[in-house]
Amino acid sequence: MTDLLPLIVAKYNYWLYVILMMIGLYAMIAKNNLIKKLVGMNIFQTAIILFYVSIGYKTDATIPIIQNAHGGGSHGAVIHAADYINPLPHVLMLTAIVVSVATFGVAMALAVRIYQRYQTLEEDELRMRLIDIGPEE
Amino acid sequence: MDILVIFCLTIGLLFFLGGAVGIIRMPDFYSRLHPAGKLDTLGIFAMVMGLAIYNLHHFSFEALLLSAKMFLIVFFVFLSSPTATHSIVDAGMRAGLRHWTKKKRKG
Amino acid sequence: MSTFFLSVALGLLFLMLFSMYRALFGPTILDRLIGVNAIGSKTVILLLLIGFLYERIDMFVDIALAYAFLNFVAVLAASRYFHKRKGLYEESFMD
Amino acid sequence: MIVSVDDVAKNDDKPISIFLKSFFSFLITFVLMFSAWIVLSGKFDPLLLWLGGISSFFVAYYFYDLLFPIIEKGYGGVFLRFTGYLPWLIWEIVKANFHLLYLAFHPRMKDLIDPHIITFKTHLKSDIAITTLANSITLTPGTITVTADSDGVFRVHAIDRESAEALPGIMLKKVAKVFGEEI
Amino acid sequence: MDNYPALIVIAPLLTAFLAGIAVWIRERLAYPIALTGLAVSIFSAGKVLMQVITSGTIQYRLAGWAPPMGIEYRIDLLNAMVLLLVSSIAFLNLVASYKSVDQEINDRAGSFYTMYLLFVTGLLGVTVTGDLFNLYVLIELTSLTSYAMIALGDRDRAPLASLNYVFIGVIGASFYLLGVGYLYMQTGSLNMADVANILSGIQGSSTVLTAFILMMIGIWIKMAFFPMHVWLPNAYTYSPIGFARVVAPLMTKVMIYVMIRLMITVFGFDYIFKTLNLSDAVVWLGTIAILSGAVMALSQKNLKKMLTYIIVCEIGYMVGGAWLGNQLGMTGAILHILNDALMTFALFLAVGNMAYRLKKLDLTDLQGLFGKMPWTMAGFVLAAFSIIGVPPTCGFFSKWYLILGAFEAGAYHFAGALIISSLLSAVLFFKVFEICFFEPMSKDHGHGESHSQVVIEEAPISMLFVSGLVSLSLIVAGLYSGTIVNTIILPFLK
Amino acid sequence: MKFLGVVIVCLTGALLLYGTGEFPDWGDPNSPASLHLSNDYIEKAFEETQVPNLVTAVLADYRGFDTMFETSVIFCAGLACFLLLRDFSQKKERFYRHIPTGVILHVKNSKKILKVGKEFEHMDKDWVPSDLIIKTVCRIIIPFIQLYALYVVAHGDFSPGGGFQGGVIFGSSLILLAISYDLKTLVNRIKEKVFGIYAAIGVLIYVGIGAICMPMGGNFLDYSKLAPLVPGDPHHIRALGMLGIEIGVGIAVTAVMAIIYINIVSEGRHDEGL
Amino acid sequence: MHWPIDLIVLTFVIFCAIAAISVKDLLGTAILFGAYSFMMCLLWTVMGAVDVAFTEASVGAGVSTVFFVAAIFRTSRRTKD
Repeated sequence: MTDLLPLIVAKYNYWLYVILMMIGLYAMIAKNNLIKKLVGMNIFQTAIILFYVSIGYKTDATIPIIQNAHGGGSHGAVIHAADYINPLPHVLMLTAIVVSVATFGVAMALAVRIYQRYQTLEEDELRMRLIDIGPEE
Repeated sequence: MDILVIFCLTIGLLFFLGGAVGIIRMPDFYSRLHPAGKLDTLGIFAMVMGLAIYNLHHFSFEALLLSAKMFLIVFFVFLSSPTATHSIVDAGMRAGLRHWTKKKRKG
Repeated sequence: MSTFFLSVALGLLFLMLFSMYRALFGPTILDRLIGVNAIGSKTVILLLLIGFLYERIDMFVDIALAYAFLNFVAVLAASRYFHKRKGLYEESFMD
Repeated sequence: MIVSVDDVAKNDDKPISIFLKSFFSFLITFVLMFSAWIVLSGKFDPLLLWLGGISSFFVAYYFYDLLFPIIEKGYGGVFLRFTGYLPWLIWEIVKANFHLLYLAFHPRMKDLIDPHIITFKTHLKSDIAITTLANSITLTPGTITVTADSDGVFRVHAIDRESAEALPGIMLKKVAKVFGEEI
Repeated sequence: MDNYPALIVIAPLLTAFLAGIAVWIRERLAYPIALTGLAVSIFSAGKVLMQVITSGTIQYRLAGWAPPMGIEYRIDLLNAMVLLLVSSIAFLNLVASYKSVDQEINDRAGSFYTMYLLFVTGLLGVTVTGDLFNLYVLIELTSLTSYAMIALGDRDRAPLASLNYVFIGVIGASFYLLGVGYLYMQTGSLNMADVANILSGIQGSSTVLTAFILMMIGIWIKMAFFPMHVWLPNAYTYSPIGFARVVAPLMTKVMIYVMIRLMITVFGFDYIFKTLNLSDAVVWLGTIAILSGAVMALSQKNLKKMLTYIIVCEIGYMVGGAWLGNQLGMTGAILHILNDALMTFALFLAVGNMAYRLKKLDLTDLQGLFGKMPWTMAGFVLAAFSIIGVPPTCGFFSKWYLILGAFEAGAYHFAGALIISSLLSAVLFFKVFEICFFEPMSKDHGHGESHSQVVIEEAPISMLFVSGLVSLSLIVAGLYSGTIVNTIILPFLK
Repeated sequence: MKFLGVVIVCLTGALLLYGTGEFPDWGDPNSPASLHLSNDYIEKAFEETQVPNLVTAVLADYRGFDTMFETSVIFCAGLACFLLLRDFSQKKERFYRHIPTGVILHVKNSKKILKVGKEFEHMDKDWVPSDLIIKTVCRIIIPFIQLYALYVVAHGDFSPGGGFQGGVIFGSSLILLAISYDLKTLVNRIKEKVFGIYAAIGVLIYVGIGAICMPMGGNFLDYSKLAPLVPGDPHHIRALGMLGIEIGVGIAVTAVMAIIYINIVSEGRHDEGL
Repeated sequence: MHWPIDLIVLTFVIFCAIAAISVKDLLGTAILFGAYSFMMCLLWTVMGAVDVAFTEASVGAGVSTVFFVAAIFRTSRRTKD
């Protein structure tokens, strides 16, 4: 037990991210409702964000905002890299979150458009309606 | 000083515990709102008070402003939490949810 | 003191389990909404506690404040839905 | 400046006084916003103070009519009495919270509670007074305001008889006193 | 003045927002603004190409920070060529689409141009950047604009096709992002050259292998390589023609460029062809892609949809060629990026001209078109010959390189698939020509008066001019393909 | 489809788990990811840019080019919602309310449009009187939320937050206005045109600040070359440049959030909503 | 030091994700999705990514849920799975 715990603590974040990702991917592929698929898409994207943020974490380090920047030692203090969490993954993930929100908004707009036209969001029903319209154009 | 902090936090935790138990135990949606909406509000109040006192450990003007900022949270929670509760109840009424009564259970 | 904060945080997380139960299994939508609202209020405190654990509380107050605002907006929007669309659907969890 | 339709409907006799009133409400909003900025920011950098001033001006200019739509005399008194009201309210909240706590942990809780809805009418006029009363009712455990309309009619959901009997009672009197209105 | 590399991307971006403001103030201004932006972009791209040919790779530091910390542009011969290609096709299409946008989306044309400029910006940025994460952001910019624009097309089907594209596109982009994350975990860097440098030390790692697979799958989904191609035909068929004309030639080609860039610059040939043994499998996939694309194209009844399946088939050429693992194959693949972009553009221009007059593009609607729209059809025939691979046109030369490469690598199945697909597309296009040329319109008399009353005439001069220009350029590119290979591709591969 | 989904998901999961095999431990300070670039950023960024929040420094300066496109993506989302949903056609069925008497008129299929103003006001189809309590409380809260949003934008350099977060909070304050009153209050207060122009202007500020650096003799987005244009300490010029672009981002994001919300909730008709 | 909080929150996240995709009512999905965002925000705070947490708090709790509810308001709550 004492040996197992460090091993689990060392990696569980990565394992759970894979599980989260699989949940999202499953929802995107197998769900029938378009909005459910959208939720799956969002879960999928957050799983990636979780992965990146996990990369950046360092034990015994503080958040990536320089301490005492305006207080006591403004210029004299030396900054040790080991004291601060890696800022780069955070930056990347800010961008990724923004992109995912943008995609979410556009997809919602598309879903509303589809509902206006077909009065349903279920994929199988949509397929039936498309057959009713007839083949091309 | 630390004792005060611990006392506040424990009281807050107690309120939260009451809220959580109430949410689970109450028989219907309307009565669940009572613990959820209010015990939590007071819990936030108590806990933020404790944390704000702890923050004033090393007293300075900045720390005072920071504690004031924490109380800003309490201020907004006191404004918004009852409103949210009211809005949920209203939604339940409009949705046509019946409330649990004793008579119904007996009869 | 930081051990105490950690244990308070863990206690809050344990209590969150109750609200989470309501949110996951609540018989109606509004029960879920109550659960999520309660989770939100606990999260505000947790954010502050984590701030004390990192000993950088000044950075975390902002997040908690934003959270208190925006939780309200979301709950309001969800309950506002019922003001305009009547009817509560029957639903069951995971079958 | 933006003058909302409601304002015009209510005092369309003197345009100058409208301007003055909206200017006053702008000014009060600005001061309030700026002090909020100081609390939020906690830094006294000149650049940040300037930005705070600009931000407060922006908010106050475009949205002054939200916070104080109509300025009337005696706002200062209302503020003072309201601060006096708050400690009493908090004490009530704490007292009643323990009652609810007792209910929640009681093993035979379902025998103790008796949810029902009561309706009562008040003569409160202003929105802010009604809202304060409604929120106070909601905050004191055992009761939740279901609806409150501008005529002063309240519908309240109470969890047991005891909390229901306390209404409207003393709280209404206090609120009416704070806002200088009749009960 | 050495800000030309930045100007290529910034000019369309800046004008996009100017056009976005113009939409609300004076909508007519949006079109000239868009034209100006793309013209500046072409001019800078030309300058940069010249500079690269004379003095080698250009590095441009954005925000003035040195590469591993900041983002850099690294423009070599391949980049510069694709940049010029993208910006000129975008410009020409904008010239041609003035009328058709008016016809299709008249009430919000200004916003369409804004979106169009952003799309082009994304493509140009993808081409020019030297940073792995920047690439992701730009791919998303491109995708987001194309989701929106595709949904503007056919009222009944376009939103649904677009939403499906959203789902698949997001999976693709996320896989790419995940691959970048795995790489970042092992190397700690995001700059392509820097990553390549570090990777040469740690080739055996399973993380790097996973990263490679994830990135490749992501890019393949985005380019609609065979098993992941399901979104493409619907999405491109139902999109508005003004947009289909630019997305069909450019989007997939740029993605193939990205694939080649990742293979050459980041992972390196040694890693892909010596350490891993995946190339055979991918070439087989390419073969299947070519054959299935050609066969499915044959079974379509709608002209536009038929062409989209040809795109799927062409993707098979390029991916297969790039994965053959020898210089000839890679040369063929790169040359085919250029040629295929031109060919597809010419085809879609011709289709756009037809759509402008006909509205419906089922094969049966095309009867007697040679008489009605002779110039358009001439362009169409030229482009079709190029796709089939008739010698003076450019399609022949890249196929030639690809076949040579296949023989050198011993991938006879791939060479066979190339030849078969050429034959199939010959059959396909001659079927179309037959319908357009030999069958008279007389059948329609019994059908109803509405059909014969519509007088079909030649397309407007602006569209016709662009169509003719591009079709002629197919022959020019064919004649000069030796020069292109010798001055651009071979020095790049060295 | 379900079976296929399970197969694909399991394959992907297996691949990813295989990839995790050689990962460094979670939180290991000596993993390659936290050694190569990140140390450079942590040690040099504050010195070079005078911005204590490293995330902001990297986001807006070292990788400012990414952020520019990120903002473009947001703009693009707003534009896409406008393009996809906006419906300019007038509804034939209309409801009006006579303000003094409170009588509701139901007009079916008429071309004549009543003048809306002092006497009449538009009415939603499923009209619900807006709740007094919610209305009053939101009226009090909204200015504070807005001030807070502006504070977040301005303090991006020192504390978490920045243009995007501030913009989103400001946008949600506008959304709150629309929820607590009704959509028309928001639409009448701030016109669609204003939102459209602001969305473009916000990103234009960003690109413009970047572009000005080029004639000043620097590369694109190189804020240090702006020093002659701005009074004050040239040491802090990079921080000022970042503040400028964050304000741009904030404006753009606010406008775009409002555009997306309004268009989705009213199906592009800008008349009635949640 | 923070790993117990991290682990518990991560478990909650997975619960929320599973529940969000399996509830048979889209409004319930929206609400649970909000809870999912809360948990994510908390997780990132625990890992020290304050900026990311802030963004997630503002986006996930505020705007994203509201967009979701708005879209459901304009479409339908019905779902088969």
